[in-house]
Amino acid sequence: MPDLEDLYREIILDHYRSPRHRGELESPPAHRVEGFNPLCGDEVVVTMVVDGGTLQDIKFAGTGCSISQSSASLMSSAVKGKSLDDVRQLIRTFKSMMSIHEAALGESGPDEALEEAAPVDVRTIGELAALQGVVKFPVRIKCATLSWNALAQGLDELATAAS
Amino acid sequence: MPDLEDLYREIILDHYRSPRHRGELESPPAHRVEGFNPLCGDEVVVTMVVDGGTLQDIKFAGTGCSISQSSASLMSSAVKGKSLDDVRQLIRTFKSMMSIHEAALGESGPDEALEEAAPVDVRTIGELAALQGVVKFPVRIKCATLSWNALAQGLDELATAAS
Amino acid sequence: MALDVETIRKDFPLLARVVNGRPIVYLDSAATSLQPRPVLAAMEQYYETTHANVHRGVYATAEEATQRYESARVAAGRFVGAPDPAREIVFTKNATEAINLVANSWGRANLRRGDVVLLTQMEHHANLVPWLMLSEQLGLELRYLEVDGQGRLDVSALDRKLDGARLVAVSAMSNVLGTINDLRPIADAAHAAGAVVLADGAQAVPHLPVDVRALGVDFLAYSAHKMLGPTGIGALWGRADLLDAMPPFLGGGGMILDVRLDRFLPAESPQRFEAGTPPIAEAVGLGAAVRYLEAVGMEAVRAHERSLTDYALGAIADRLGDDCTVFGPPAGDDRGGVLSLAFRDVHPHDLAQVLDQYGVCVRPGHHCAKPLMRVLGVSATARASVGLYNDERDIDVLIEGLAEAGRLFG
Amino acid sequence: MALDVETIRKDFPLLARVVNGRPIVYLDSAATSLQPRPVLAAMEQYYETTHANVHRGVYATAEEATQRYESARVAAGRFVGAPDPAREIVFTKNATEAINLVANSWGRANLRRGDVVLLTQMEHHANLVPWLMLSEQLGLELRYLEVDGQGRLDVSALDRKLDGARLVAVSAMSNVLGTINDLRPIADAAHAAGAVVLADGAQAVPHLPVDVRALGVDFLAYSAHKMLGPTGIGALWGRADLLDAMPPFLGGGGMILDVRLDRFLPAESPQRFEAGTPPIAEAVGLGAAVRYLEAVGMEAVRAHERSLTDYALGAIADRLGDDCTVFGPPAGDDRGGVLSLAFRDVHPHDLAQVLDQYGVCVRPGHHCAKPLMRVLGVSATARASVGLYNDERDIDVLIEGLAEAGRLFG
Ligand SMILES: Cc1ncc(COP(=O)(O)O)c(C=O)c1O
Ligand SMILES: Cc1ncc(COP(=O)(O)O)c(C=O)c1O
Repeated sequence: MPDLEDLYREIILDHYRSPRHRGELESPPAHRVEGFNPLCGDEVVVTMVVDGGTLQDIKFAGTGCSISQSSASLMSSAVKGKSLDDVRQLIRTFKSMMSIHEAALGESGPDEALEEAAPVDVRTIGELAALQGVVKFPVRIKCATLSWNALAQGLDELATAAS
Repeated sequence: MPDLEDLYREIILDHYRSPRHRGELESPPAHRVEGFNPLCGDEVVVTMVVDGGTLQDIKFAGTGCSISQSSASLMSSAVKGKSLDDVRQLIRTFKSMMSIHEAALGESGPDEALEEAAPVDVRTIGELAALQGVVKFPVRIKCATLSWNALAQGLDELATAAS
Repeated sequence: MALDVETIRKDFPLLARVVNGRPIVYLDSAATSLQPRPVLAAMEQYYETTHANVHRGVYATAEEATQRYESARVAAGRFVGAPDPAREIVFTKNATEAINLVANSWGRANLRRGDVVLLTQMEHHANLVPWLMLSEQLGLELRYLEVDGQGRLDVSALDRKLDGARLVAVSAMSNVLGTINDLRPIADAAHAAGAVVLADGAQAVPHLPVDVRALGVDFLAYSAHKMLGPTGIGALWGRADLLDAMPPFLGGGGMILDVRLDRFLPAESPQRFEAGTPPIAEAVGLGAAVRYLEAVGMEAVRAHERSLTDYALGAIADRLGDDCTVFGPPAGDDRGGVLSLAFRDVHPHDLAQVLDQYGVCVRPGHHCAKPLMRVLGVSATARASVGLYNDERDIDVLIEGLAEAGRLFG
Repeated sequence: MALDVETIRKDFPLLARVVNGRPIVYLDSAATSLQPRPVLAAMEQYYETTHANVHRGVYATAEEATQRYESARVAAGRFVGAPDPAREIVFTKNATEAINLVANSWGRANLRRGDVVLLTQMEHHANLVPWLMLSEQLGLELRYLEVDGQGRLDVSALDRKLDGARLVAVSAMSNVLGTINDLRPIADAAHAAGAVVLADGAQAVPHLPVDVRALGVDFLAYSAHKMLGPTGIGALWGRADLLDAMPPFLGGGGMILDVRLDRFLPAESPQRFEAGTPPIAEAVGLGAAVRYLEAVGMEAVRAHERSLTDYALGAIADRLGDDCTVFGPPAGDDRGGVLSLAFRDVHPHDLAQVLDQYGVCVRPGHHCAKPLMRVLGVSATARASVGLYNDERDIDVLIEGLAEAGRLFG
């Protein structure tokens, strides 16, 4: 059984206690997306401003556990000001780090699943690496990905609206 | 486990091979009732003429196993020409003989059930006593009661129509 | 007649489990109960010696299987005081299907545009979503009894809300607050107003003596897996005259008298509502669970769980003070053993995660009662709920774990 | 790779049973199969070590239970060649519910007054009554493919009958005739005509290699209890894009994203279709049944059952001659191991009763296929059906018992 310290790293507790980019941007002009974790009732609201191919600003609101809140805080810090290409790349990297277990929920246990996973180069993701331990707690993965899914949905919606 | 001879008494096989009162009375004037055994697909058609408080005539048709056919034949022989009061009394007696087991299907086994049953005076029912063994084969009870239920339903319908 | 919890615990194999190096402390019986050996043995013995499809075979095992299935029906009915169990119990896959059955069958046959269905703010989604779905189709007016500051139903507006109501659907015990609702006066008022009453008994039937005649309701839904029985089976008790007048719900084998290519004739109730091969082994398990609970005695179960609830409410207040809030009524006759907790501002998910390290099984989340969460002003709670196999040590470990969560997230 | 029936028989505890002084001869697998020890052990071990409600807990056993439940979903999908099992398998209580789900959810969303649904005369009530019920509500036109003199589907009028059809619902294998229908051309023609295809796999999935892509169908329904698994669980496989577009069926916990007092938001498929606590232990059992069948190999199962069917058809003709009629196609690739018998004019009930004295389990009746009975011109048949655990001795005892019935009713 994995240790609690794998889950609650210091960086996570720090972002949980002092979340960055918390709040809501005025919408419009900001684009607003709501996400639900139907399993536990957590809700997240992500507001974002995209301009000239860049994610100019982002904030998150809503309620959630230390994992969902710190993940949203870490996400906002990581993506704000980045080009949309970089943001999408980061979403992919993060989701693949998190989906390790989900994908393998098939017949094998978590440990096997971890071994099979395509390695994520943690040096490319900075502080986000602190969330790596979450994959050892499969039910918490949905907490960690909640805000990321909302961000991805928002970018998709904006792309569709623009096209 | 009860013996097959308890079920297939000679009288039963005789009424099965040479059914009495088989056929359909013209309807109208006869009253016609269909019965189904949903579990096995057996169908019975009972046609009857009631006049002056007496069951003047009765015939049965349809398809069924030796138990349902012989029971219909035995029934027709037993009730034809009887007063409605006597017919109803006979239906009650027969059904109580048959419901011994059904009623006790609760938690106790068939043997217990038999012991608990209110005794039916077999001398009052003549040849019908041959069907007594059916209660030891609970799934066959529905075969034996199929035509009786149709008869009872017919009498009820006639009574309602008359009132 | 007190209940001997030490002896009872030995019947539950899962209590021998060790989690994170600690003996398991199972406090999630409101979600699902554990199963005692006699229930598992009854199902295993059924599969090993008797299994056959029911109702259609004449051979020995088919007849025995039918008898065991039907005798489980009688046991399931007797357990809730059904006047005529053999006719009045419909087996479903869970309590949720039982409520959906009433909504679809009774509801479509009896409700019209504008009719009022009265629910409460404390209902489980199982007793909300079927009515929301039906309302989308028929255009009903859904009204709600409110929940007061102590977690009790506010019945002061009952008569007004019953005006125009055709159905009242209300939980006999809340799965979040532990509130045991006093259904009799609600049912009486509903009947006086011409409404039919469905009780969601998913939480009450496993933990309290329940008698449908005493409650005065018309339908009662419950699940086996919350009352020491297996997953995969629930029951609907319904008044015979109501069931007899209801159209079928699901179509298929076993629920018909005759089928032609252009029409069919449904069978009598309860067969009419049981399409396809039923949960036979599960019925056998439910029957064994009923016998187990009857042997312990539901009065004794309630007394034990009540004293445990009293102990927990007291100990939490003593040892954790203002750090911990328990939603729902104070200790008392109308307080069941469900403890929905808030601990400072630590999120329930995090609480449950820390408690898991102590082997303690509690459930974080909205407990399928999102509207009630909004009333309580929280998005989730951590819920500890007791069963007849819990004892005071379990509560002590719970409190120990909560204190540790406080240190970690302090 | 032949199947070692002697070894397999040892895995099935019920085969040790003695009935009327004779070892049981179980020939009723079309009604329900027996369960091997590994299936029973998997469920027992689940209850004893892991049981918890799924999807909502963070503690260890809840997580394990969720994982075991979801991995059973993957196994159930893989077994029928589902391209994306985790998304495309909905657990139901039985095959019947799976078909009702399609009728109620897909049907109500996609069918309008006058739309044609094409069925066949050989369907089980499970694949008739849901469409009759839906038709009563929506006013559909139900058409039927006919059954020819050899018990095969007459597809000569297929294109004409497909005109205007929105749905084709057809059995992959008849539970009365043993006919294995060639679904691919039917599905291709249906798709060309713009119809969606549902296959009733209740009989095919347990006895043949089944691959939804090879069959070319859009939905497939089946039951665990006919494929060595437990009662209380079935599965619907559906094409992901169809499932994603379908409205919910039953309402309750687990199938929502959000619930408010005046509306709700459904979850994604497959959760959207699984309201309430699912059959968790049953899913574990189904997963174990799939593993058992995969280990034996479905090709080997089919080969064994086919050779047993060939033997039975030959031996019945040899030893009973004209006294005994077996309905359905002659021995061959499209002939499954279901033998519906008529023996002189002895009623099937009486045949089965006599056979019971020999320990032989066969089923008399209409087999939930009353329209087909009318086509065959009988009110019932006595049906003997084989499973992977049967051998030629079982057939010999069957024939011995039939001959005795001939003497008794001669
Ligand atoms: C062809 C066919 N379809 C459907 C069913 C229904 O299966 P279940 O009773 O498990 O729902 C059966 C079995 O009874 C069957 O043989
Ligand atoms: C009050 C209440 N109603 C209904 C249900 C639904 O029960 P099930 O999930 O067994 O259908 C539950 C349990 O989840 C409950 O607590």
